This record gives sequence, C-alpha cells and structure tokens, in this order.
Amino acid sequence: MTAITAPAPSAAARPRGAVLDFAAQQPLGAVSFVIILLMTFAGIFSEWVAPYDPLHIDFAGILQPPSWEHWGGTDAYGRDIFSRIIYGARTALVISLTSSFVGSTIGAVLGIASAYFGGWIDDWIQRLMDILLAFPIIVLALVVVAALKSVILFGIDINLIIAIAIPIVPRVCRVVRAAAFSVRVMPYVDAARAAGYSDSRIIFRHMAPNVVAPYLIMFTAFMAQAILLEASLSFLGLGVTEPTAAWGLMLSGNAADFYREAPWMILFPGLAISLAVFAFNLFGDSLRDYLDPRFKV
Amino acid sequence: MKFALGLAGVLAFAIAGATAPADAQQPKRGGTLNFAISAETPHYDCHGSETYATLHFSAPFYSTLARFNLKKFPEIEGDLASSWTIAPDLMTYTFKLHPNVKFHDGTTLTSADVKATYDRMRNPPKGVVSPRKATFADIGTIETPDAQTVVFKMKAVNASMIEHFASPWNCIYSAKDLAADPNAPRTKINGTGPFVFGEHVKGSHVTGKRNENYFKQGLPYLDGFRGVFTLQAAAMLNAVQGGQLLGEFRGISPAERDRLVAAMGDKIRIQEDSWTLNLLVAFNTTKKPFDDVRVRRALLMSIDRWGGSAGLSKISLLRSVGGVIRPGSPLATPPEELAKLPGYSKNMAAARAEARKLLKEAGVPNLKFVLHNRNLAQPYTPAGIFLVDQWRRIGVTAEHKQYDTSPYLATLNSGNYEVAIDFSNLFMDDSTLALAKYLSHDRSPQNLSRAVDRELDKLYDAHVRETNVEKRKQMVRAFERRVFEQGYQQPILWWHRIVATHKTLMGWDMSPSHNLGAQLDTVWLNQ
Amino acid sequence: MLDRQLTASATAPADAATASTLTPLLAVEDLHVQFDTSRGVVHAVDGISYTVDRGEVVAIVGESGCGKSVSSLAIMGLLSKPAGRVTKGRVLFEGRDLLKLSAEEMREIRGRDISMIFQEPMTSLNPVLSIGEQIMEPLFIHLKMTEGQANARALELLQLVGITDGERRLEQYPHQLSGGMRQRVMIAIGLACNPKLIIADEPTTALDVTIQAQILELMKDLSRRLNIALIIITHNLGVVARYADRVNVMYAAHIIEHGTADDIFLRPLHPYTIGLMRSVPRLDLPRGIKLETIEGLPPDLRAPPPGCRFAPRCPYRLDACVATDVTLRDLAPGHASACIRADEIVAGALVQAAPPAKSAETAVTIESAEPIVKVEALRKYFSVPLSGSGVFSSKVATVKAVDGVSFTIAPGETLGLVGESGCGKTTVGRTVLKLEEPTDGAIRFAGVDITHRTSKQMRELRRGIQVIFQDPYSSLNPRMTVGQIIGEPLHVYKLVNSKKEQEERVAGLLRQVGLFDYMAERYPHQLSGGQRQRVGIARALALEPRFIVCDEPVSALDVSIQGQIMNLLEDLQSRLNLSYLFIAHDLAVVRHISDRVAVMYLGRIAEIADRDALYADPKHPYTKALLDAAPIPDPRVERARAPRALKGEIPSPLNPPSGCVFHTRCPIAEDVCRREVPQVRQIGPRHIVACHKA
Amino acid sequence: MLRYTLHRLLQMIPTLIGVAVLVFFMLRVIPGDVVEVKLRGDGGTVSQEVIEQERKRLGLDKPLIYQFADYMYGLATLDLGISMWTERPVTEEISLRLEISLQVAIMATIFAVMLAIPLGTTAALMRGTWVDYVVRIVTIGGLSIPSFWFGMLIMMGLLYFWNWLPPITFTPIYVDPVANLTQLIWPAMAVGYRYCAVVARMIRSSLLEVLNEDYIRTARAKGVFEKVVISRHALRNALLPAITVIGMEFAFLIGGLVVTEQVFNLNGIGKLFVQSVARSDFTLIQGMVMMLAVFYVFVNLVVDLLYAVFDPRIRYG
Repeated sequence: MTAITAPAPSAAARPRGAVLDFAAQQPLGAVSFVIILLMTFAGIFSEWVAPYDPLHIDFAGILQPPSWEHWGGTDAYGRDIFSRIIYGARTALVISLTSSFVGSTIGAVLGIASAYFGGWIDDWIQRLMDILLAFPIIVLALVVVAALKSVILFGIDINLIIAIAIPIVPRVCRVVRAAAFSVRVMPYVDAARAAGYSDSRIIFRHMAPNVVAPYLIMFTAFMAQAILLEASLSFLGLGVTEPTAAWGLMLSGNAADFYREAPWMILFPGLAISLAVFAFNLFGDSLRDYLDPRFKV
Repeated sequence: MKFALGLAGVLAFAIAGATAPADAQQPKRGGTLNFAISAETPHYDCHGSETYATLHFSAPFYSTLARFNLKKFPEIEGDLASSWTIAPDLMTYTFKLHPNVKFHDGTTLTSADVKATYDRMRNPPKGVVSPRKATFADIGTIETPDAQTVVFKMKAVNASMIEHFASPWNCIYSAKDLAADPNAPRTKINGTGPFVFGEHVKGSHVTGKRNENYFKQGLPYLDGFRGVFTLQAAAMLNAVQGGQLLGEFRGISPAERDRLVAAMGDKIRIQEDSWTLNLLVAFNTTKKPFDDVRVRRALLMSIDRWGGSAGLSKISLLRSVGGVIRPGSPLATPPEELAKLPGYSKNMAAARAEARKLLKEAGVPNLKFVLHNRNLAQPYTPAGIFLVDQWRRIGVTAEHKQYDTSPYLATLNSGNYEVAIDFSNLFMDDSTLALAKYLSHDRSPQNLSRAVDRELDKLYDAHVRETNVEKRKQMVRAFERRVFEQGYQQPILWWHRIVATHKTLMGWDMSPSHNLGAQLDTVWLNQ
Repeated sequence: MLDRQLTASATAPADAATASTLTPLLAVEDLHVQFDTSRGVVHAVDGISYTVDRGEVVAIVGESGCGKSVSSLAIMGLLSKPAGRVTKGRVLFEGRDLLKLSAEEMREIRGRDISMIFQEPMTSLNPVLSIGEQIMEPLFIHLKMTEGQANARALELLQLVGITDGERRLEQYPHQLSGGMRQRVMIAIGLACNPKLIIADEPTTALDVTIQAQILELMKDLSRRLNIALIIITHNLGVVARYADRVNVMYAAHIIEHGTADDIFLRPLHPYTIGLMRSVPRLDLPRGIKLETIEGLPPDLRAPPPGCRFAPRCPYRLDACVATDVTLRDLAPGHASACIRADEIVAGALVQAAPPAKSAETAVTIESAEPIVKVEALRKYFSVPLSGSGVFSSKVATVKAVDGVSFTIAPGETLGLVGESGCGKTTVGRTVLKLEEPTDGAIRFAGVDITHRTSKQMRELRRGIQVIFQDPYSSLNPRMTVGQIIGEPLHVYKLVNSKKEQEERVAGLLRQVGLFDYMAERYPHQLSGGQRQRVGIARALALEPRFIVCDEPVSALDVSIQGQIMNLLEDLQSRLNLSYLFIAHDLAVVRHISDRVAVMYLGRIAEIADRDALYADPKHPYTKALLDAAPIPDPRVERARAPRALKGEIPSPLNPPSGCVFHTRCPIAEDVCRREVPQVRQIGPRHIVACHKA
Repeated sequence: MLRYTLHRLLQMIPTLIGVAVLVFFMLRVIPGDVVEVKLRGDGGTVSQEVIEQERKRLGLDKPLIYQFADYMYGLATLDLGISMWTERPVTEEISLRLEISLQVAIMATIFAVMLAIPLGTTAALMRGTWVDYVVRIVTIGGLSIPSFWFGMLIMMGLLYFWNWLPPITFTPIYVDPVANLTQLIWPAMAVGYRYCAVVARMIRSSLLEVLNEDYIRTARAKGVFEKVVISRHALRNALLPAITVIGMEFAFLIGGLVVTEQVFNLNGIGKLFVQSVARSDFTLIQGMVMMLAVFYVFVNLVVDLLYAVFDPRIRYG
C-alpha cells in the first residue's frame, strides 16, 4: 500500500469528533487528559475542593499522619498537606501554563518568522537561539531568576515565569522553525504569495495554523517541563516562597528531616509533581502520536 | 557575674592544662574527628570575617590572647596569655605570654606578633578588611616591653574590653607574615593553634593534623580532624546519622534533633543551650504607614510570641521569648516583666483586638505589605511563615518574599522595603554589642527601622561608660522599653542552640555562641 | 564465467521443476488482504487470482489504491504488520503455498527464489551501508559465499546491470549515486541469487523518461537472457505495452480483466480498461480535441459497493451489474473480463470504436497579437553551501538553474515546457510568477516589465498572473475550507462587497470547475485528488487572471482523473481566453494541451516549435531522444520500435558540461559541441533550436 | 574532516561570545554583590566604608563597561578570572568540581544507554503490545519524576532500610574505586533514570520511523534474517538521532546536576553553581556558564563528528 503522505487531517477540521477520536486511538492519552482535567478542576476550585485553609498554622497538630481528617497528614506547621497539594495544583498550573504559553508562543512566532523570511533574519534569530541553547535549562533559569528583580502580579512571580519561559523559547523555536520551513515550501504558501497576499497574512493565516500541531505538542511537553522546573527552583528556594502552597517548596527546607516521623511530607508532594508531569508528558506524547501522520497505520 | 569578673581587675588564670571534671573519663589520644561545617568560608582570615564558617574552619589552627572558658561561661581564660592584669581605671591591660610558643612554620611567637595582629585589626593597612575596627578604636597604644609582655593602653574606658580580648575572631598572626603581605592570612594559614593545616578541598572539606609542638602540654588529643562542608541540612543530618560525621557544632533544629535521637537512640548526645542570636522584625519608618507608631505597635502586638515559642521550638531553631538581651543572661529582662512590655502580652485575644483597633485608628484596617526575608531554611523561613500567619489573624496581608543573601542584604541596604526580618548575631552577651543594633540609623546603618531617636542614643552612650552594674542594668531596661514602645524593631524570638554529637565525641563544650569553642584542642574520641 | 555460473545454478532446481512444468511458477488463488486502520478495515485486495509462468513478463496495471502493490507485498510476506494480513487465499510458488510457510521458510525464499524491486530507488537502499555490502548481503545469506566469491559476484552483477567501474562503486554509498544508478543497484541485488521471479513494483515511476527507458530495457533484457519471470506493477500503460507478455488489470481490489498485452490494448473487454485506454493522451495518434474521461471516483475500499465495483462510473451500467457478483470469465483463450456485458463488447455491440481523431485540428497560431508574457534571457542562479554554512563560510557553489531562457506567450496561447527533472522548468515558472527573484534577464507581463518589481508593486499585476500546482495534496491549505480558499483572494482584493456576494462568487467558481456548491464547506482532506485540483484551479480563476502558470498540474493524478483536469483546462482557456505556461515532463500530455512546446535541458532551451512541428519533426537530438524514450500504450507500436535508450545520466547542474550542455549524452556530438555553446537559431517559421548540428 | 572540524570550531566563536555577553549583563542586573555576603552574610555589623574598600579591592567599583572589557579580554586570553568569593582562579575552582560531575554524568550515560537501547528497541519492535505500553509508562515516568525527589527517596531508602549511607567526601576512582563508586552510583542512578527515559524514547521513535523506511522492506525482500534486519539495517540508522540526544543530554547533565548534587551533598559543578548564585560570585558564575557553553558546543561538535563517522551521507557528502 503506497503511503499517502498527506498532511495530517487537522483536529480543527473535526471539532466534535476530534476528542472522541483521540480517546479511541490513544487510551493512555485519554487517561492523562482526565488527570489533567482533574488537576485543573482542583486548581480552579481549590477553595471548594480543599478541606482546609492551606496556610493555617496549627502548632497543636503538627506532623499528624494521614487520617480521615487529614488525608495527607499535616506538616511541621500543622498545615493540612492534602489542602496544600490541592492549592499547589493551582500554583503549578498558573506558573507552568503561563510560562509554557509565553515561551512556546514566542518560540513559535520566532520560528515561523525565521522560516518565512529566511536570510539574515533567520541567521540572527538562530544565532540568538544557539546562544540560549548553550545554557543548560536549569542554569539559565537560575541565572534569570537571580538576575531579574522580582515583580509580583496577581500573586504570581513574573520573574519566575520569565525564568521558566526563556529556556523554552529556543527549543520551541527550533522545532517550529523546522515545521514552518516545511510549510514554507508548500505550494499553498506559494499560491498565497502568487496571489499577492501580505507577509503577515501569509504568516498568520496560512503558515501559523499549519504549525499548530508541533506547537501544541511542544506546548504540552513544556507544560510538563515547566512544572518540573518550577518544582526544582522552588526546591532550591529560588522559586515560589513560603507560605504559598507549592509542591516543590513542600519538599524543600527541612521536609526531609521528618522522613522517619512524617514520610508523607515528602511522599505526597513528590507524587503530586510526578503525576502532574506524567499526565502532561503522556498527553503530549499521545497528541504527537495522534497528530503525526508518520506513525499512523 | 561577668562584670564582677571584669571589674575585679587583678585576677590571673593559670592554664596548666585544663583540668577535666572529676566525673569525666580520662581523655584518650588519637583518632581523627570528622565533623560537619554547614557553611564554607570564603577565606581563612578571622579578622576579616563575620561568619562562624571561618571560625569553624580556622580556629583550630590559631590561638588568641584570651578566650571564654566554656565550662564556666562567661568566664574568661588565657590562651596565649599565661596571665594578665587590668588596671583599676580600666585604662591599661597587661598580658604575659606563654614562652616557647611556636608558629607552625617553626618561628617563635613574641609580643611583636600580638602587637602586629591587633594593629592589623584596629588600623588595617590598605586592602585589608577589618569589620571589628571600631571595637578596638578605644585602644590608644600597644606596647611590647619584652618578648613575653604586651601592654594595651586605652584612650577611653570600655567596660567590656576584656571580653573583646577574648573574642574568637582575634587570631594571632605572625608579624613576619603580615609584613610580607598584609593579606597573607586570607589564603595562607600559619598559626600557633593545636592543629596544623592539612588541605582544603573547595566545596568538600578541610583537614588538620595534630600540632606536635603545641604549647599546651599533652594537647590536642586528636591526631587530626576533617571538617566536611554540608550546605544542605539534610545532607549533614544524613551523614551524622550514618556515622560518617560525629557532629556539627553550629546547631540543628529540634526536628533534626528528634530525628537523630529516634534513629540513633543512645548513640547520640544532645546538648542544648540558649543562643546569642535572635531574629528581629523591623519596620521601615521612612515608609508609610510604618511611620505611624500605631501601625507598628499593632503589628507587634498581634504576634503571639509565647504561643509561637511553644510551636516554633518544635520545628525550628527559634525558641526563647526575649528582649534586647539574651534571655537567661545577667542583663536580660525576666519573663514576667517582659510580658508587660508592648508586644509581649500573653492575652492574645485582647492584644489582637487592640491591634485591630489601632490599625483602624491609623486608617489602615486591611493593611497589605511585603515582608522581606532571607532565603534560609532555618530559621528565617519558619519565622516568615509564622509572621504571615500571625498577621493574617488581624486581617493584615503580608506577602512573603525571600531572597538569596546578597539581594536580601542589598534590599535592606537600599531601604527599599516596608517590613523586614533581620538578624542579630553576637558572640557574647555584652550589651554594647546587643544594643548597637537599635541606635539611630545615622549611627548604626544596621538599624533597619531607619529611625532616628536621639533619646536612645543618649541612653546608649551613657551605659557604655557606666561601670556600675546595677545602674547599667537599669539603663538597658530603659533603652529596651523605649525601643519597644516606639516599635521600631523587636526581636521575634531568640534562637535555641542544639548540638548533636556522637557519644564517642568527648571534651567538646557547649556554650550560647556557636562562634566559640571551635579550637578543638580538648576534644577527644572515646573509641 | 558469469554465464557458466548462471547455468550451473539454474540447472540444480530445474530437475525438481521439470516434474511440474505444467504448473505455473506462481499461482495466486483467491487472495484477500485486509488492513486494519484507525478508520476501519480496508479490503485492499479482495479475491484476486492470476498465474505467472517461468520466464514470463506479467504486468499488473491499475490506478493508485487499487491493491496492486499490496497483492505483491502479500506474496512476499512483507505486508506491514500488524495492520495488514492475508485473510484468505493461496499463493502457490512452484507448488508450495507461501502463505503456509513459517517465517523462516519464507525468509529463505525471499531474495533467493523471489526478489523484489521497489519504486523509490532514492529510499530503498540503506544509506549507511556501502553498495558492496548491500549487494553481497543476500549472497552471504542464501548462497553462503565467501567474502572473495561474493565480491567477484557483486562485480559481475554490476557489470550485468550496466554499471561500469564496479570496483569503485562497491565502495560507495547510495547517496553518491544517481537515481538511475541506484535502481540498477536494486536490480543487481534482485538478481544476486538467480531468482526465478522478480516482482518490480513501479520500478521506473520515480525516474526520468530517458532513464526509465534504460532501466526497462535492462530488465526486459535480463529477464529474457536469464529466463526470470517478471511481475511488473505499474500504472503506466506505455510501460506495459512495451514489455509485458500478459496483463492483469486491477480496479478496486479486483482483477477485472486479464489477457495478453495485445488482448488488453487492442481488444479490451471491460469498460474500465476501455475507458483507461481512451483517457490517456497519446503521442502516436493524432491529437483529439477532447480526451475521453471516466467520470467519478474509485469506491471506498472500507465499504465497497456490491456487484461490479466499476458500475457506479460505468456508462453501460445495468441493474444486474449492481445486483450480481461478478467474476472473471474467459471470453477468448487467455483473455478474461469481469464485465457481465463483455459478450456485447466482444460483439462490438456495446462500445463504439474510438472516434477517429480530427487530425486536421492544428495548433492555433497567434502571431500578430502582442504577447502577454515575454521572457528574455532569463537567468536564475542559486547559491548552495558546499559543506555546512555559517558566518565564516564562504564556500558556496552556484547552481545555474535557469541560464538564459527566452520565450513569449500570446494571449489565449498555451506554451508547453517539457524537460526532465532538474532541467529548470519549474524554476522558470516560479521566476515568472516572481516567487523567485530573477538573477538576470527580463520578464514582461502585458508589456510591463515586472523583473524587479517588489511584492507591493506587483500587487496590481498579481491578479493577472495565477498558478496551479502539481500536488493537489499540498497546494491547498489544510486548515481552510474550500470556500475560504477560493474566497480569500476575492476578499483580499476587495472584489466582493459582502459575505453573501463572496459566497455566491465562490459557488459560481466551484460550478465553473465542475464541483458542487456544497463543497465550499469542506476541508481539502475531505476531497479526492481530482477535486482538489479543481479547487486549485478555481482559486486561480477567482482573480480573473489572463495568464496561468500550470506547474505539472496533472502529473500526480491518476490517468482517469488526468483527462478530466486537462479537459477542464482546455475548456476554461477557450471560454476565458487564458494563456497558459504548461510545465510538464510527460510529452504526451504537453502535446495534447499545448499550442507551442519548449524543450529544456539543464537550464537552457533546446528547442521551441509549434506543437505539430516539434512532434512531427524534432530537430534537436535531445528532443528526438525524449520522444523516442516515451513509451506508447500500444504493443504493436512498441514492438516495432528498436531499443534506443539514451546513454548516460543527466549531469549535475552544479557542474554542467562545457559547450553544449547536452554533448555528454548526445549521439551526434562533435568537437565543436564540447567547446562552444550553441546559439539559438531560427530554423523555420516559429521554430527555434539550439544545436550546432540541427 | 580536519577542515570541517576547524570550520565548526570557528563557528562556535560567535555563540560563545553571545553567551559571554548575555551572562555578563544579566548578572549585573542582580542587586547586591559578593562583598556584602562575604562580610555581612552572618548578620555582622560592617561599616559601609569597609564594604567600599573591599569592593575597590575586587574591582567592583569600576565602571561596568571597564569590567566588561576586562572580562572579555580575559576570555580572549583563556583567563576566566578570579572567583570573587574565594579569590582563587575560577579555573581552579571549576576543575576541582568537574571531576565529580563529569564522573556522575559519564556513569549516568553508561547506565542510561545500556538500558535505553534494549528498552527502546523492544518497545519499537513490540509496538502496540502491552510491552510497549509498559516501556512507555516507565519511560514517561522517567521524564516525570523529579530527579531530586528520586534522589531523596534513594537516600531515605538507604537510611531507612540499611541505616547506611554512601561516603560523604569524594575519593577519586583511581584512589579507591569502591569508595568512589559507592558514593557516586546513587546520584548517577537518580539522574540516569531520566536520561535513560529520554534516550529510550528517542530510540523507540526513530526505530519506528526507520522500520517504515523503504530500505527495511528491501532488506526483508532480500531474505535477510529478521535479527539482522533490526541490528544491521534498522538500529544502525535509528541510533544516529539517538547519538544527538545522548550527546545533548550529556552536555546538559553537567549543569542539570544542580539540584541532585544538593540532595547528595556532592561537591560538583551543580552545587558550586547554586552556591555561586547564592553568593553573587559573578566571576565564578560567568566562568561556569562559559565552561558549560563550551562544553555544550564541544559535545555538539563531537556529535557532529560522530555522525560523520557513522553516516556516510555526511562523511562523503
């Protein structure tokens, strides 16, 4: 059977069927999607989902083991760990969503521009990306987090978001540029140029929608990365600060001291990070399998 | 008691090998001590440092003129000085040195070396850093009538001068080395201490070997030591529990103590004492609404120190409720009196109601601000968490922001903050040290409230020159009351020092300061 | 030595085979193959049967997706797993049912008794193994040769497939070889163990016409000399006519007709075969005004229609066609058809003989009118980095893709531009469209010099120049509906005032290209290839252009669809007075549609002439070679033609030959050709040639 | 080949200059400097005068542009300068730590590659079966579990079950291989899991891609043993993209050990980096970033050269 290398039928083209179709083809992806939904729900409705105030200190009830009152036990300040994990989902989602969105979008725009204009614009953008790529992710994030003055907007540390977003930019840029490049030489782009459309129309109307698949894949993959990075930075004490409920933070400081009396203090937040990252990774993976025609039977 | 000692004047101490307590075992010789140093010194120069990291690293290689006797703290004993005399007018201090003290490079120590050392501290040559320069500003001249005698002539009376001579920071260097390069001690170690420098592997450890020519007969007991840098508390604790390190001499948190006890049972020895350290909360009086004493007082009143002490002492280094002087030390305000001072009430419901009222009066019932704090797990973070929670209870929202040391200090220096958690690190209980923090901002840049209060300055100056202990005590009390009523800044809680060592480690003495007792000359291993 | 070895190895199995001389070498019986896909089960092969005798050349012909490749992969046991599987049937090879063999037994047969040659020589060789390693591999495995023996045999094989300089070639890697060369290597691999049967799956489709002729000639010759049976799978009827002994015609997973080549080409007995023959433009027949076409599309193999699968498209459909299952029936010895009305066809009662083409119809000659497009001495050079690129690198090579091309196109005229791949014909089209900046020369459109106009300045003129691309799959934006695609230019150029007006215009354009209004709602992937190409045409028409560059507009389409599109283009031209620059590699297609034809070779024009003049009396040796190489779907014609493959390969445009670029392959080249670039000369009315000897 | 290598080496220069400029100016935005931490880190009271004096001594009082020129000149002469914290040459500080991080990275690589090749290959060959699903979950798990948490669990597990911990100070492998390995095997495992997952996934997907290639069909049509089809024809091509991933992950691992080294108290580059950031030791941060960047581009070069060795298309391209 001669393989027909037609572009993948777009998800956008089948809005209703797409979700069901995806679930049928990628059962693991569907499972991960459900986890993400639950997490999002917990994040948005933390106030209703969480049984306790995550910040309330209760010195009378410190280091309590998991029980019916405290599903996840309590920490060294007597704060309810389950509630902190629920609120932690909000922190993780807000930070990773914004940083991954900002990073992926800037990366994608640069990638498309790079591919479309070519020439010196491409050269300069790629050189800049080379420079950013030469930094290991966490090193770049550390330098940024250390360098920028922290600005807090709506309770989110913009500095932290930038720190996580910047390492994402070159990586997305690379992938999207490659994708955009293959779109750039597509006859329909030539047709648009032959019709005399403006550059911006061609970029946004004709090229951008066709690199949505790699963009979405990168976006979800970097959601996972961003959650990990935020947890790592918070663990190092350079991310979110106490008493905010954040998973990485819950593992930092002297949490490990209580491994014998209160192992739940390091167990549950670690599991929460792993599960969230796992879900996004799996979802991204399934999305790629779903959207990438090469692996289609 | 301390003052009694100091003012008694003509007391001399014979060293003759510190006699071990009767109940103690006979010390054994030999063995290498592996212990943790939970920070790493940037350089080796005691004079130019303010951190215990330098002392825990360098002290074993050096001697000082005098030192605190940790078995009878805060008594002072000689180290290089075999005896000393203090003139009754407190204007002349004469020290007699042990003979035949040899530097590690083989040269003999003379009074010239002591003079060179103190000259370096009080009048540092270009390029030499001496943070304690001011402490020695009252010294007029240093004379060396013979090789074994040093005489300090004062310009003005300083009631706590003898304690300063016992400061662990005053490592005696070789005059010859200083002449060659005034900054030599930063990178090169040549002392007269019980141990000879072995190696320093950056980021990893420092080693010392027994000084076979140590002037104190029979000491040290150890063949050598290895100080391992453990910057993560967990790593240090793991290593102590795993038996790779026998202890850490700065202090651990109660949780860490409990963990070690639970895991190691009777193999671990726990020593506890109060600590000459406190955390403060400071309000920047140049920023609105913290220029309003009502706001400051309201915020201080709403902190449940007694309850916080009970809770935080289980999980952090913080414990004692105290005023400006370490609780338990001679000049300290007793608890029952303390409870009458603003911010120390035991009736929290009333205090919080009062606080709300004050805020309302000041026109900021729903106050919001940023609390600046340092990014250290112990005890800064618990203090920050605690304060945020306390203020939440009166409807005040404090945004907690933590920074690495350098941006933290930069923020505090710039005055670009509203409320900050500050830190007071003393190596002894001397009030001149403790009170300096509260002086007017123009006199004491470290006063984070940036307030200027000449009343306080006047009280302080009078107390420094006051030689009558009781009068001096009253002045300290008055000073304290003034500070707390104005609410510029106030200690949150004093630290509590817990040192955990393996039971095999013997001869190490606990004290209220982690800066002391780092020479390790009397430490031995019971193996 | 070679022959000795061949005979020696051929005799051994011959003893065993003599007993079964009557049984065919290969017999496929009622083969069914299914594919499980995410969108359902595809019945890719649905009960086909055929036989292949020793030394025979059997062709399987059909359009894409009819199951011809799948059936051969099934024979080889190479169906992609786990999706594809044989559900029913037998494949008897020398009496053994291949489908019942274990994987190991099947492996032993592959490459030793049956070997296979694939379509894409560029990707069918392992890029990281040397040619030698790849040729010798089956020798080690099947014949247990030693290193030395295998090496000697590999050299013989290379010689056999016409590769000189074998020693050096064995050391080389696939990427160092041209496409034709690689296909020769593939054939060498296929021949390595003296197989009894070679299955060649579209072996020449990816090759240029002159190379295609070489390869086919080689295969035919080898098959004869070595007595190897050959199954050729192809969609190209010309190839079949030239080489096949017998032909199986497949349609929608069925074999609908089989017979000898003469039977199929001269006496087709199935309406599909008949339609197929008539829809191909032919070089040997006078040009018809219109191509006959087969309307409609092949059925969906997930849910094939009952009865005759061709019935929905068949002009002679009866109710019975749908109601009854159809089977192949022998109508003459060795000639079977699956049409229930085949008897009527035999009798000549059903199908009219092909209408005699109006041979008198000659190309329009429009001399007087001011040309709408005038290209003068156009040059387009590309810089390609030699090794890596970067700020410090200045090592670039210049590819002279187009090197001094001049032509004009009159209003209402079609200029065909033919040439083999890499000759620069597409670059000419792109440069005229201003998708590439010309390096030198001039382009005039309607008298206006557009050579150096910026895209802003081009805007007004853009409306007059439009384009239709080759690949109907990639020339439409997959994220836009058909309506959006066609409506976009109207909207951008403000040719419509309201949404409603736009919809009406789109509907009108859709009807104009033979589509339905409702298709405006669809996305491109919901359409067939032919429909997409119509959408592409509608998009080009939206701006009411006067001139359209058609870049290989039909080469990706199946024969039956190709005719529909060409007819449409002709219709539109006559109705809208369009001018076309029609770029293609298929001489027959170009001949059919063009008024004048330009032949390009390595960036230069070899010859331009009126269509009839060019085809009847080509002057340039390259034009002649092209015409000779093109297969003609008529076995009688083909058999009459002498083997005449043009020697050699197309030189690299990076390093073109001196003098006349064609001299390296030219049969009549002389010294002067090697030294001097031939001038373009006028040798007849409207006939231009660039050859020293023409 | 030599020309190519030289050419690539030259190409690195603008990237490295870019990194140098970026890191220099990014760091100067940080409020505060090393002097304060050094003198006042422990809450001491140091006069502004002393601080100024120390700044002057370290050259921090000079105009930024002067410092920058000095720094760039240093780089040009391969001099990374003096650590502001220890006042020892940056190269000395780094080289001391590099051995440990490098060994952990190498061990993790060996661990990862040894496991990843069979894992990825099996998954690809058994695509769609439960084996594939298990491998997929295990590898995505590797990408998802934070390596510092994994490290914590390892340490806690060792303590909890055996009341044993790896040695805390580093012994070079040539001095005492047992002590060395017992210390470094755990962090290598902690980071190796993720590494292994990345490589295994790469191998799986590139093998799947390669298995779809025409030349695999050709090999099968030749009657090549299935094992040989996989090992000789498919894996050789599939491992090529894996080389890139192995190389890049290796390059990043040196920096990526940042968090894990904290957990294991390893005196490596990562820990030094975090310390330097906390201490605002600009020169050391710059030096390390430069080192990591050089390392990255160098590994890139090695990967390219390896490609050229393994891929004739590049060798003879």
